[in-house]
Parts: sequence; C-alpha cells; structure tokens
Amino acid sequence: MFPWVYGFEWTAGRIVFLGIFFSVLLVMFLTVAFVFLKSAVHFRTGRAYFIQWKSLFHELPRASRACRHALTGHLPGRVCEGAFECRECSKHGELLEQGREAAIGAGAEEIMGMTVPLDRYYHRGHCWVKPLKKGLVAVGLDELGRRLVGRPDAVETPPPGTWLVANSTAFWVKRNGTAVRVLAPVDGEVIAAGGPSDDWILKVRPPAPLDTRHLLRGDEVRAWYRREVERLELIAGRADGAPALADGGELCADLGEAFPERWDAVCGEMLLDT
Amino acid sequence: MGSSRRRLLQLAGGAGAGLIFTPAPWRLLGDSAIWTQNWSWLPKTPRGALTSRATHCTLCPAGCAVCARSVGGIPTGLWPAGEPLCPAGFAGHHLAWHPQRLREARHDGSPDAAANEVEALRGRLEAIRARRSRECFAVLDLAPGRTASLIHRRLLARIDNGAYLEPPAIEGATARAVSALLPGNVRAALDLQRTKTLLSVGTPVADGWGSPARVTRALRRFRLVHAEAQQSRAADIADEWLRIHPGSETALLAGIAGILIEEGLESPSARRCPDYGEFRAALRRARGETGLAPDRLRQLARTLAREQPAAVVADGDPANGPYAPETQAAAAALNVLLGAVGVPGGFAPRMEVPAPNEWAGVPVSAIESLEDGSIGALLIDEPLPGCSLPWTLVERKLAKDALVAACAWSAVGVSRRAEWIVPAPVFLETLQDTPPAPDAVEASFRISDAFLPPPPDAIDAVTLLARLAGEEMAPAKALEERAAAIHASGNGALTKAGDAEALPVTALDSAEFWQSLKDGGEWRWSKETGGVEPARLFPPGAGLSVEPVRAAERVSGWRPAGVSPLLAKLWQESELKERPGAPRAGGSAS
Amino acid sequence: MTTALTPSMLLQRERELIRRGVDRCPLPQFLMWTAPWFALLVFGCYAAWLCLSQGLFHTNMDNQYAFGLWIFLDLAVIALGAGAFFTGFLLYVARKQEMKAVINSAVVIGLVCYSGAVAVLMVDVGQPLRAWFTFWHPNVHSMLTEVTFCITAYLTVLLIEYLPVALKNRKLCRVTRYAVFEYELHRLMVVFALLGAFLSFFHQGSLGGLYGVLRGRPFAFREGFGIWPSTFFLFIVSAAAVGPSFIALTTWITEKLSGHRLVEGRVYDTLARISGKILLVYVALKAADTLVWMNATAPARGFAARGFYETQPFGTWILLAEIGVFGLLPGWLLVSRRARASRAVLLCGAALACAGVALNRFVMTIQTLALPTLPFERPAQYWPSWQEAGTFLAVIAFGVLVYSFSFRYLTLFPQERELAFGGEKE
Amino acid sequence: MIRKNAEGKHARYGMLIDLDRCDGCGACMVACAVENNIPPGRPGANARTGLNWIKVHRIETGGRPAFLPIMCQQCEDETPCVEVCPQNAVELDPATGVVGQIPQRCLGCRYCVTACPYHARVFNWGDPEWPAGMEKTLNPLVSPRMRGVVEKCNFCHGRWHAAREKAAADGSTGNGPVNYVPACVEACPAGAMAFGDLNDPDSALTRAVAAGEAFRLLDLLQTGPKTFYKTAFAAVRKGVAGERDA
Repeated sequence: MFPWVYGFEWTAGRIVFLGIFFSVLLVMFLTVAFVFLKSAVHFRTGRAYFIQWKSLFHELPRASRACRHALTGHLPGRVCEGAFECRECSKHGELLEQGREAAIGAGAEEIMGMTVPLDRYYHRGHCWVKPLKKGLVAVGLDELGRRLVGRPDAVETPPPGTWLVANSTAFWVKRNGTAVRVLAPVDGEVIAAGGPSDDWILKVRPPAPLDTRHLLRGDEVRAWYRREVERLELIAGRADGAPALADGGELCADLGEAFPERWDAVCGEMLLDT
Repeated sequence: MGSSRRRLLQLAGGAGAGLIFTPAPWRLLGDSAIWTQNWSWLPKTPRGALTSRATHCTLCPAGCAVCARSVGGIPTGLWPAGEPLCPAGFAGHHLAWHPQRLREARHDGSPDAAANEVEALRGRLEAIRARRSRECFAVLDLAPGRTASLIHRRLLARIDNGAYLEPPAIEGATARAVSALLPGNVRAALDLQRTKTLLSVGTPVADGWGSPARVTRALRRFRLVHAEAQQSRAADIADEWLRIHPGSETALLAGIAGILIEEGLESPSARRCPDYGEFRAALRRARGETGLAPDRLRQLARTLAREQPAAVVADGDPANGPYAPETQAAAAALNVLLGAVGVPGGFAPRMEVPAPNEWAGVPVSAIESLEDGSIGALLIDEPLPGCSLPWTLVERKLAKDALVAACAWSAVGVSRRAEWIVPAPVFLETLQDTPPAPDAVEASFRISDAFLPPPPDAIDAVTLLARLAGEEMAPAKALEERAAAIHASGNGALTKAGDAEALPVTALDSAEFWQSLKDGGEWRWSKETGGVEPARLFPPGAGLSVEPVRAAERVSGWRPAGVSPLLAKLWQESELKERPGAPRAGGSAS
Repeated sequence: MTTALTPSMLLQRERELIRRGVDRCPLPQFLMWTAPWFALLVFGCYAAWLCLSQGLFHTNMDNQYAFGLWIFLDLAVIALGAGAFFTGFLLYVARKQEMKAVINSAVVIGLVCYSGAVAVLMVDVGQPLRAWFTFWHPNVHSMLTEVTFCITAYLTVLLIEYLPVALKNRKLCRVTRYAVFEYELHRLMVVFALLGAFLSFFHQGSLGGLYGVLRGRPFAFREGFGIWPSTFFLFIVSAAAVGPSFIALTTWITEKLSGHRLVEGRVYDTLARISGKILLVYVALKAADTLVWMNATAPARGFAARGFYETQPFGTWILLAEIGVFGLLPGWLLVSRRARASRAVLLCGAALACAGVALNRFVMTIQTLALPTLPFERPAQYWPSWQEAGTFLAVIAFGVLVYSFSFRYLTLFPQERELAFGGEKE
Repeated sequence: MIRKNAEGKHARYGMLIDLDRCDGCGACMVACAVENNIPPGRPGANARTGLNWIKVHRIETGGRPAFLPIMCQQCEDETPCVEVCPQNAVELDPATGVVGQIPQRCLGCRYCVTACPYHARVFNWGDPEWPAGMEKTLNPLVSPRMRGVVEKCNFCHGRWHAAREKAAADGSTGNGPVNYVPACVEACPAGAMAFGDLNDPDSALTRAVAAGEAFRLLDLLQTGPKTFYKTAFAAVRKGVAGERDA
C-alpha cells in the first residue's frame, strides 16, 4: 500500500484506486474533525446549550412546537422552527416592529379553573419569570406546572453561582422515582434557591437589561394556556384511553398523585422534556 | 454517579483516540502478522547437513534402489536411484514414525520390559523340554525368504522340536506352481520385462504386485489381458478386461487350454510331457461357463498363441485370498501349453542366492500342514506392515496353554494376538535384505543399511531367537556372512551405487564387496539357463475340476499395505485406489 | 442513591431510557422476546468459535465448493442492506422528504447487515488476523480488494451515521456535548450520505464483479465495460431496487410486532414505487445480459448455456423464477398504483423482490460453484454443516437484537410519536 | 502458442504429460506430498477436502479408463488466481513463469480457489498434523503451511531454489533458467511426465509441444496454461478435454 512496503510500484491502477480510497478516508476524517471543531466552538461561544435545546426541540411533536403567534391567531398554523428562541426569530422581530407585541398586564386570569397571574412573563416550559428589585428575577412553576408536578418529592436546583442559559435545564423535579427537567426561562446567574414553602424556585440575576422577547405575556398567555390544556388532554388521553384529566372543566390538583404511572410521560411532554 | 460515568466514557474515548498516536496498535498489527505466520504448533522443518546416500527399499520383495536424502542423518525423502519407485516406496522412510509404530514392549496390552519376554519364552521352552511332549517351539515368519528367515531356520535346528512356519502366500503362487513342473531344484520367475502378452487372472498386477514400479514402467510394453469378476485397478488399466463370472477362473484357464489344443496351437514341449494325454482328458471335465462369449475366448487363445512370448499369471487377489490348488495347477499347465515355461519373457528359471553351507536348518513348513494343537510356544516375526493371515488358522495349531510372543513393528497386525510383543526395528533402523520378487529373473542381493537408531526396547526376531538358543547372532552379522558366501562363490557381478558398470565379484575383495553392498551396491547373478523343459503339465495328484472355488480364508503375501500415513492421499483423498480390502466405491473421478 | 436497587426501581430506570411519548412493552416482555435470539447468538458464537479456533474443517465447504452458505449470506444481506445507502441518497441527495420517516431505521438495518456480513466474513476467511493485509498489500486488480476497501469504509460511514441516532437516546441527548456533536454531525449528514452512496455503488458492484470476472467459471463469467463485468452493474441496480422494499418490509414487521403505527401510509407507497421502478429496469437489464451471455459469452468459451441448467436442482426454472416470479411480478405489483394500493399486495411485492435478490445471490454463489468446468467432472454437492448454519443464525440473531434494542431505546421512526398523537398529518 | 524470449534470460517452465503412459499409480501424489511437506490426510478427508497439489483423476472414456494428473496448470494469460487475490499473495514469477503462492500473506478467502477452473488450489481446512516425531522427516527446503491458507503446486519451488543456489555456487551469474525437475516428474514410474523450459527452443518439451500433438485443458478459457497433455486416443482426448477443446 505504501511505497516502503515490499513490492509496491506506482502504477496507474494503484494511483487511481488508492487515490480514491484515501480521498474517501480524508473526506470522512475531515468531516468528523470539522464536527468536533464546530462543537468545540459552540462550547466556547456559549451556544452549546442552545444547540442542545435546538436539537431536542425538533424531536418534539408538532403540537408542542406551535408558534406563539399561531396561538394568538396572527399566524395560523405556524410551527416554530427556531426552538422558541424568539430573540433570534426574524418573523417575531417583524411582528414586533409592526407593534404586535402583547403587553404585560396586571392581576390574574382564571383559565380553566387555574389562576394565572398576568404580572409576569411565561416561558413555554411552564416557568414564569417575575422581575424583582435590584435586577433580580424570580423563577417559578406556573399553575399548570404546579398541578402537573403536584407535590414533588424533591426539587434539584443548581447551586448559587451557576449560570443558567435560557432553554437549558433550570432545575429538576422529582416524583414517583423519576425526574423531569424544567427549562430555564432566562439567562442569568443563580442567586438563591427557594424552599418548599416559597412560590418561587430560583432567584436569578439576568444580564441587564432583562431581555424578555422570547417570553409570553398578557393575551398570549391566555391563548397558550388553552392550547396547553388541549395538549394535555391529548397526551394524557391517548394510548390507554384514560379519561380526560379535566374534571368538569377543572384540572385535578396533583397529577403525580392521580396518575403516578403516567406522570413521567405526561409531565415530561408538557414541560417539553424529551 | 452520572458525572463519573460520563468521565469514564470520556476517559475511554480519549484513551481510544490517544492510543492510535502511540506505537502500541501498530506494533500489535505487526506482531499479529508475525504470529499468524509462525504458530508455535506448526512443525519446524529439520535443520542440519543435507546428505544423500544410496540404499535399497526393503519394504517389499522388489528391493528398489533408492537414494535417501537426509538431514542430520535422518532420511527426509527416498527418491528413485536409476530405477522407478512405487508410491509406498516414496514414503517408506515414514515407517519408523508411523503412528501405530510399537515403541515399547507390551504384555497383554500394557507396557512391559522386553527382557521379560525372553525370560517367559525361555521358561516355556524349558517346560516343553521337561514334558518331552510333542509340542513344538515354532517361529511364524510373516516375511519369509529373507536372510533372517534362513537364520531362523538355522537357530531352530538347535532347539528341540523347533519348527519354522510360513504363512500361505498368494503372491508368486503361479511361479511356485510352475517351479513344481520344472526338473531339479529350479525356481521360476515371471520375466515381465520381455513378455509380449500377459493374461492375468485376478492378480493385482497394477497394484503392488511383483516389483510395482518396474511393473508400471513395463505395463505399456506388453499387452495385458485381465480376467476378474470386479473392476479392480488391474481391470482399469488392462488393455482388455474380461469380466468373468466369480469363481470361474479354472474354467477360463481350462477353456483357453482346450482351445489351444483343439486348434493345435499348443507348444511342442507340452506335447512331449508324459501327462499330456491325462491332461487332455482332465480338460474335458474342467471346461465350464465363464460368462465370456466363446468367440472372445477363442480370440484370446489365438492372441496368446500368436503374440509370443505370452504368459499367464493367476496368483489371486489379496482381498479374496489364494486360488484353489486346481486353479493354480491349471494356470501352470496353461503356461506350459503356451510355451512360457523356462524361456525369456515367460516363467524363466532363476538362480538361488548363495548362502553359507553351515546354515542348513529346519525345513520350511506350511502352517496348514502342522498338526492341530502342536505348538507349545510361538514366536511371530512381523517386521513390516501389510501381513495378514486368518488367526483361526494359527489358533487351531496352538496347544492348550501355548505361549504366543511376537516381534513386531506394531501391535495392530497379526501380532495383536500375542501375549507378549516386543518392538522390532523397522526399515531404515536395521541392516536387512529382501527376498526376490516373483518377477525378478536374476538372482540379486541388496540390502538396506541402518540410518536411524531403533527404539531402545527394540529387538529383532533373530536376535531374540538367538538368545533363546543361547547363541549370539545379529542379523547384520548374518548378512555379512552371507555376503561373504556370495563373494566366495565367485558368481555374478556387483554394481556400485551410482555406477553404470558392473564389476565381477572376483575383481573385489570380500571386505570391499561387503562395504559396497552396505553403500547401496547391488549384486546380480544372471545365468542363461535356457532349454529348461517342463517335466510335466500339471503336478501329480492335482485334478482339474470346476467345482466352485471354496471361499478361501483371506491370506496375503507380505506387502507394505500402509507404510506411511501419507498414502491416505491415495486411499481417501483421491478415488485412485480403494483402501486395501475395502470394496471399491464405484464411479469415476470427481 | 444510597438505597438498594429494587426491581421496580430497575424497571423505572430502564423506562427512563425510552423516549417519552412512545409506548414500549415492559422490560420483562422485551427480555422474553430477546431471550431466544440471545440463545441463538450464543449458539452461533460457539459454532463460529469452533471454526476460528480449530479450522474450517468444521464447515462442509471443500476445495471445489470453496464458498458456501456464508458468502451467500454476505451477498444477500449486503444487497438487502442497500436500503441504507439508497434511502440516504433519496433523502439527502434527491430530497425525498418522505424518507425522513425511515432513514434512521434504514441506517440501523444497514449497520446490522454490514456488520453482520463483516463478522461472518471474518469467520469465513482462514486467517482473520491477517484481514488488514489487504490494506497493506492490496491487489488493485482484484474485485475483492475493491469490496474490502469499500465495505470497510462504508461500515465506518454507517457507524458515523448511526452515531446521531444513538446519541438521540433520551439519556444520552441530555449530555450537552453529545447533543451538540449530534446536532452538528446531523447537519453534515449529506456528506456521509454521498460517501455512502458512492462506496455502496462500488462495492455492491464489486460483489457482482467478484463472480463476473471468474473466467474459470463460465457460468458466472461475463463480458463488461472497461474493468467491470456486466454483473457489476446488475448487482448495483438489483441492490438499489430491493433496498427500499426491504425497508418497507422491515417497517411493516416492526409495526406488527410492536403494535404501533410507525410511518404514514404514503411512505410505504413511495418506497414501493421507487423499488418497483428500479426493479423493472433491473429485470430488463438482466434479461438482456442473460441473452448476451447465452448466445455469445458462454459459447465462446466452449460452453453451451443449456448445459448450465442440466444439473439438478438448478434447472431452467431457476432462471425463469429469477426473472419472472421474483422480478417481473414484484416489479409490476410495486409499480402499478392499483396493485400497491393494497398494503398486502405491496408487501407481497416487496417480499418477492427481496426473495428475488436473495435467489440471484444464491445462484451466483451456489450454482456457480456446483457446476463443473472440466468435461469429466461431476456436479459438486454441498450442504452446510451445523457450524455454518449456526454462524448464519447468529448473524440473523445479532441483527434482530441490534434492531430490537435500537427500536426500544432510539428513535428509529420519528413519525411514531406524531402518529401516536393522533395521526396528525404534515 | 509459445512465446519466444529473445534473450533467453527467463524461463517459462512447463510440463507435458503423456496420458497414454499414466496408469494412475499415484506415485506423483505421494512424492509431491513428501517433497512439499503436505501433511497426511485428516480423518474424514476426501477427494474434495484433501490436501493434494497434484491429483490424479480417473476418467471414464467409454473404453479403458484414462488417468489424468492435474496440478496447477501455471496459466500465464490473465492468470485467474493472480487476478483475484486481494492481497497479492499469488504472484506470477517473471523469472520462471511459475504461479507462486505466498502462504504467509494469504488471508484464506478462497477466492482464488473459486477462480481456478482446474481445482488445482487447495485450502488448509485444519491445522497440518504429522504423527509425533515425523516432523523430523520433513523436507528442509519447504516450509509447512498453517491452517486457513491456500496452497498449490509451484513446480517444486524448493527444488528450483536449491538448483539456483547450486548454479550460483558453480559460478553461474544472473537469474537465468536452471535445470531441475519437480518431484512428480522424478517420481513417475511410467515416465509419463516431461518438464522443461518453454523458452528454450531446443528443450525436448518445447519440441514436443511444437510438434502439435499436445493440447491443454480448457484452452478456450484463454488462461494460457503451460501444462500440456497428449494422447493418441481420440476418446481419451474427448473425455479429458471435452468436445469443443478436443
């Protein structure tokens, strides 16, 4: 094969054949090397977590990937292709420029028997973000999320000082011997973790000014919640034909208790865990 | 735990990637290559000085001259020296390493010291002597005709009631039957090299008969007509194959004889025989159905009469045993009618190899002729593979508590019946000679020298017998004495190995003669004994009848049936030859 | 994590390996399914070990029948595994988006087929430790060198293609490194699809060329173009033809065994249509090649084509079956819109096509070796030994196991989740 | 049919076998096994699994059966086995015209076995085994082969090598042809085999081949064997070479 191996001669056939073979090997090697390099670059530029989320996002069922503007009816049937990263979405930018941004409101709304405060931002993974003083924000599970999780056996929060990246893991909730990941709604440094009695779970210091373009607010929340309950019924109701979770239009308070067997599947799907 | 597992995976991955930048995998590749080429269990070829030396193959009576190519003195190949060699000869040097080779003495199947056997036999001998019974001490020589055979007879003469037994042999049966018709003590041998037509009745002429390689070389020089019920190898290569009915050999021979007489084609010497008339009368009774068309038989008879010299050989088949005496008599008679007796190209008279006068010993007895229950102790001399003999034949002759001992190359042949077995030195481990083949028309003396040391326990039968008789007699010594006797006779000439010219014996001194023989030289003595006329047409008392031949007990002459495991190439890895005794698989080549 | 692992916890852990949103049978049931295959694998490995450690006298091959069951298996399996390269080609190069539904499954099938083939080849050669000599002393004129180079390279490609599928496992994809690597690798998959198509093209062809160049075997010998005999091209076309059929067949079997819908109906239709069209092209080429061979190639070498079909059981029926029953018929069933509208007919057609290519590989291997060349020879007989059959079955078991585990823990059919959501259409 | 080499520098060893003389005694097979360290047959080995570099076939020709010794025919035109070997373990030696097998390089894929129309190649289906002690009788000029590799007749390469060394010792220079005979030729009791250099126009072999009586097996396959056969009988030629080639 190589010139120093006994019996080697440079013949046309050998040059062509070995040339092709080594080209194939080279292309394979270069491609894989490029992938490694690109991955390393993602880690260096901090995009790794977003890439991970993006990669997982495409695994989600279509129903879970609806564009926020489809929920409100501005862009009917649109499926998000940008992994809910509205900050980078040109369509979202366009709509913002058209002044289609929903406004953050006040008070709370009763949606399907759930109390949804409108004074905060909502992430598609059922976390809310509430700006606090001194540039801090509180992060907690919303009503639907709380009902889904019920009383968790444990909440595994990152230690203070951890840098969260939006759409990467914020914390884990454990129930029935299994764990479901909850997506981080914002970028920022973890300052504190709440206890079981607190309604918030993490206090985070996001980079100032707080970027909330990717979070739902105001009217969007209402449409989103309706859609989410539909989704929940679909998920919980399929396969074994279990009855809808809504009991007379109201969701049971602790899904983990009501359906321990299916909690992992349903909760995971709803919280956009894969 | 998760992170530690991840670490582990990272470590494994990193180690794997890093490994290819170390010499380890590349060395491993190289070493695996070397290892697959030099497996420790592959035999190593011998190392040492390459020599070649002339000798003779004494595995069968052909005694072909061979050149032994050796490494460090151990023969690695026997190659033809001037004359051709048969397949068995090419692998003859394997006999010493044969997997069935006996290497230690055995008593009742378990290892034992060879010395015990001598003691046991001596004790038995004393017992026979003390009882003064009619029991005898017998030696059964499964390779008769050697110088060692003469020594056996000589030593037995010094033991009370000593008897020398030969097994019934098929090879050379026609030659012996013809010899019986000749006046005086003359031996006849088939002069195959000069014959023009040969009628072979059941004889395996192409399968190790006579001097196999010389027969092969001569095969295409004469017309071979082979008569046999089954398609044997001889039938395969014969110019004409007569598919006769089983058991109709006598009828065939008698039929041809009858046609010859009818058409007046018989030789004048036959007409001069005193029993000519008696024979013609016997012939009429003997003719019978052979399965051949009368025309074909007539054609054959005419061919035999026309294409002279023509001879008939009916020795029988090793697989089926010897022919009945009347068949052998008919074959001898047909040879006389064809004028094939005492002439070149037919059954030519052959001189006997001289032996010292003082070697007179006990006479040769056929084992069948011995009285039942008369053997008190039996020593079997089985120096070579290939001997076979129905044990019932021997068993009948044994006394009630007879002791059977054997000196054998292995414990799988006839000797497996013996209580005591001692390993015998085999070909290339001892000096030995060979008896003349049935197609050897010249008297000759050729020996094979010892190239290899025999196993420590090995004793040859002659030495064993000499110890019993209280004498010292080694076979090597006997051969030297015989060579001296040949030299003293002044007859014949010696061809040294590698020389083309033969030197008259008288031109050499005795020591030089002996040394030349040991170095692969060959002594020959051919004397034109033309004009020997047969005295009779068939032996007195023999009849010719076409009673179905009795199912003979399977007996063979001594032939190296399985000298080397390499001959499996012929038996199992090709469809050339059937394993001796096995029926032909049938069909053609793959 | 200090508590002892109870069976129920074990089941829970195992369940966490399975993607959310798809239904998989409980672990004990899955283990019950795999147990016989594992047993078969162990038995086959023992048989293979006998051959590796003692020698190939354990097989019933001989100096006349130097190739046997294993080479037939290799050829058949590699032809069926062509679905991997061809589906990749259709998806990434021809941009047939329907193929997305089966591409992962196709990759696993390709990997199973090729790794199985290479494994059995390692048992089949007398000196497997010297396999790398081919790279060290390559004879570029040999079709087998081409096969070895291409299969090795393609197996690497398949492993790389399998990586993203494996890294998408529920547990593994949570590791950011893997996820990022998988994402980036997946983006460049078109490179590997192209490489795979190129390599597959050559080695499927070289496998055909393997026999086509045998001038000593007039039954197999073919004239060709340049250095490649016509069988080179026939093998490529036939492999491309049955690849999609085999994918359709395996998908259907998986659907039946798992009890879930895995792909949309039109995926079957597309696979069948493509398979059928290529199959018809193949049948036409094969028929033309047979005619040339019968009337020119073989007679020029002193062999009447008639003589090739006088050895039982290889009568003329085998040629007719190859072209008719296993060529034209499935070709028509798959191409005709009416016929393939029925799933049963479509699957019948696919099965016939797969059987046809296996028959073709059988004929090229077994009949070629059975037929005598020298005028006095008799046809050779061969029946595999249990060791050969065992190794053969081990490869099948290996394939079933790898596929079963992949199906359980990886996403072989991305549409499965969608369809479970109520068959939402895109 | 015969290529002349003007320089006469290289040999093209060939063989001529007179089928009318062969009586199938098998001496060539045994002599070949002794010379080339071919192990004894394994238990259960048969004509097709056995290890033989030369095999004598028994062929029905209607009348008397013919015996046909077949060994490697030393093809020289697009030699089937040389072409197919994936790792150059088979080579056509330009100095002798002999197709050589390098067992140390052989992978054991048996593609060459499949390619050979004469079935002249044999595979080591198991480890070579000699009875204890018999390895002392192996020919020192030839290495034993291991299991899992293919082997075949090479016109006794060990003998050729020894003859060349001897020629060199006797003062010969270069790679010119040397005189030697393979074991089977030396062994044949019937003298049915003739060996020689086809490049040497004066050799008995070349003259006999040029005389036109000789024929080759499967000539139409155009592999250019250097082993020739002859027979005076049309039936034998037809049985051996077939209708077309005869």
